[in-house]
Amino acid sequence: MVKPLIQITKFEIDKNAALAAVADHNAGSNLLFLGTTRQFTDESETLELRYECYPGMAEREMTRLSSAAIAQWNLSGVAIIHRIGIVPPGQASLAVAVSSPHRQASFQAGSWLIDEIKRVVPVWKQEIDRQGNTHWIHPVEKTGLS
Amino acid sequence: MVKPLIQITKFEIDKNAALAAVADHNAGSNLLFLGTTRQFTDESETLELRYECYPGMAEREMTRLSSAAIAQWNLSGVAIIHRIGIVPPGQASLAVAVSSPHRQASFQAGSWLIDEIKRVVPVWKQEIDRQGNTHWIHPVEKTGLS
Amino acid sequence: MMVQVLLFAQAREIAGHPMLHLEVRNGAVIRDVKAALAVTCPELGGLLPYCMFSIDQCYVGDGEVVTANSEIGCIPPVSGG
Amino acid sequence: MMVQVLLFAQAREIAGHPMLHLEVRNGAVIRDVKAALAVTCPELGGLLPYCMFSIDQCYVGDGEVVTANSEIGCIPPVSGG
Repeated sequence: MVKPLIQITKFEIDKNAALAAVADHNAGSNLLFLGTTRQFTDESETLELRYECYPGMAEREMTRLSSAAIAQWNLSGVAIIHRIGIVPPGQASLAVAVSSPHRQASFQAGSWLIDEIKRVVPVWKQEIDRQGNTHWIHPVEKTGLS
Repeated sequence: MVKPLIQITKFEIDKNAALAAVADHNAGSNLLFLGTTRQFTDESETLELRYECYPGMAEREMTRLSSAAIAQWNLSGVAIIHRIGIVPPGQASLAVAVSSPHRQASFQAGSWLIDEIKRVVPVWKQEIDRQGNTHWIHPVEKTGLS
Repeated sequence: MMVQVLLFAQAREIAGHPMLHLEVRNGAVIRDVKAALAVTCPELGGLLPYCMFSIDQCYVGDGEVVTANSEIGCIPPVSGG
Repeated sequence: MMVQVLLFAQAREIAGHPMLHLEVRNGAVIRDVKAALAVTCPELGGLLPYCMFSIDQCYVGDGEVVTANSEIGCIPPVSGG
């Protein structure tokens, strides 16, 4: 039974804790993804991002995704940590770590987990730009709004 | 100009140095792969792996692969660290870190780099098994020998 | 019966409240809750078609039955990661 | 002319030396070096078809010309990572 590490935190993400949580003597492959706030997206400058979540449900969805990934790719370990609150440029808002005997499973599972986290986990971000303007980030394809 | 971190080391791999080397304010995606010694591969137990390299050429090949990946995926950073000497179970023999504005490039580049490192970088490993037997690991498809 | 709907992110900002109390018929389903939300808070009308809904912290479809004890969530398009 | 060939991993173990000196004709290419290796050290015969070769730390094909100053590497199938 692989028990995933699932965490929502207001503080800086401890990436070594994520890697340590998936370490396993039978896993030859350990993969850590860190999603960090970009200072520039094309020409536009981000001062900071502000994240919020649906407490409880966010963890439940992350746990559900972890269980699905463990079953599908026979993972040795999974860790998902999402930071909420203010995340300045260069700092991580999301850490996803997975381990498996061979690397193909880690890459497939890691990529799938990130896609699914972005698709279903109830977390939202606002961008504060250089001019101090605040606006919600929502994937255009989901709202049709720009 | 992205300058990759390329290193052959006899000591434990500093994974935080690999991540720090690829950190970039315009990279939203940071991916770290750690290849670790498996204690068990199916039924067979590994006591330790012993790595050696062609000094100089190993670094050259890793540098060449990094440059190719930076050009192809427009990466923000690359770090490749290979440990040589004895690597016990659970410890890392290879760290590959990449960063890019978006995650797809990181996953594709990371996966490609690992494949190519295993294919061309002049590094060899011997396995010492539980009975104290030593044998060179060589992919069967490359030698036809078992 | 009265139900409570939790609002998040843009939905909360538009409504001006993190939670709304709504009157719906006994045996109401999520579709009825959405209709009641749009009546109580017309400003949400533009966003609602893009929202997902949850009951007791699990995503549900429009036909799911709610009760007075349900924890109903109105979940605008997510943007975590 | 004399050339030097660096041997690694299994090749070094089989030959019992990390480097071999070989006599080859002037203008020799890697193919000639391999032939000379097989003569000097017949035990390498089984492994050589699976080895890659390098000159001055770059992989080269069988037709590449070597000189007395070339750093020639005999590279058995690699297994890094």
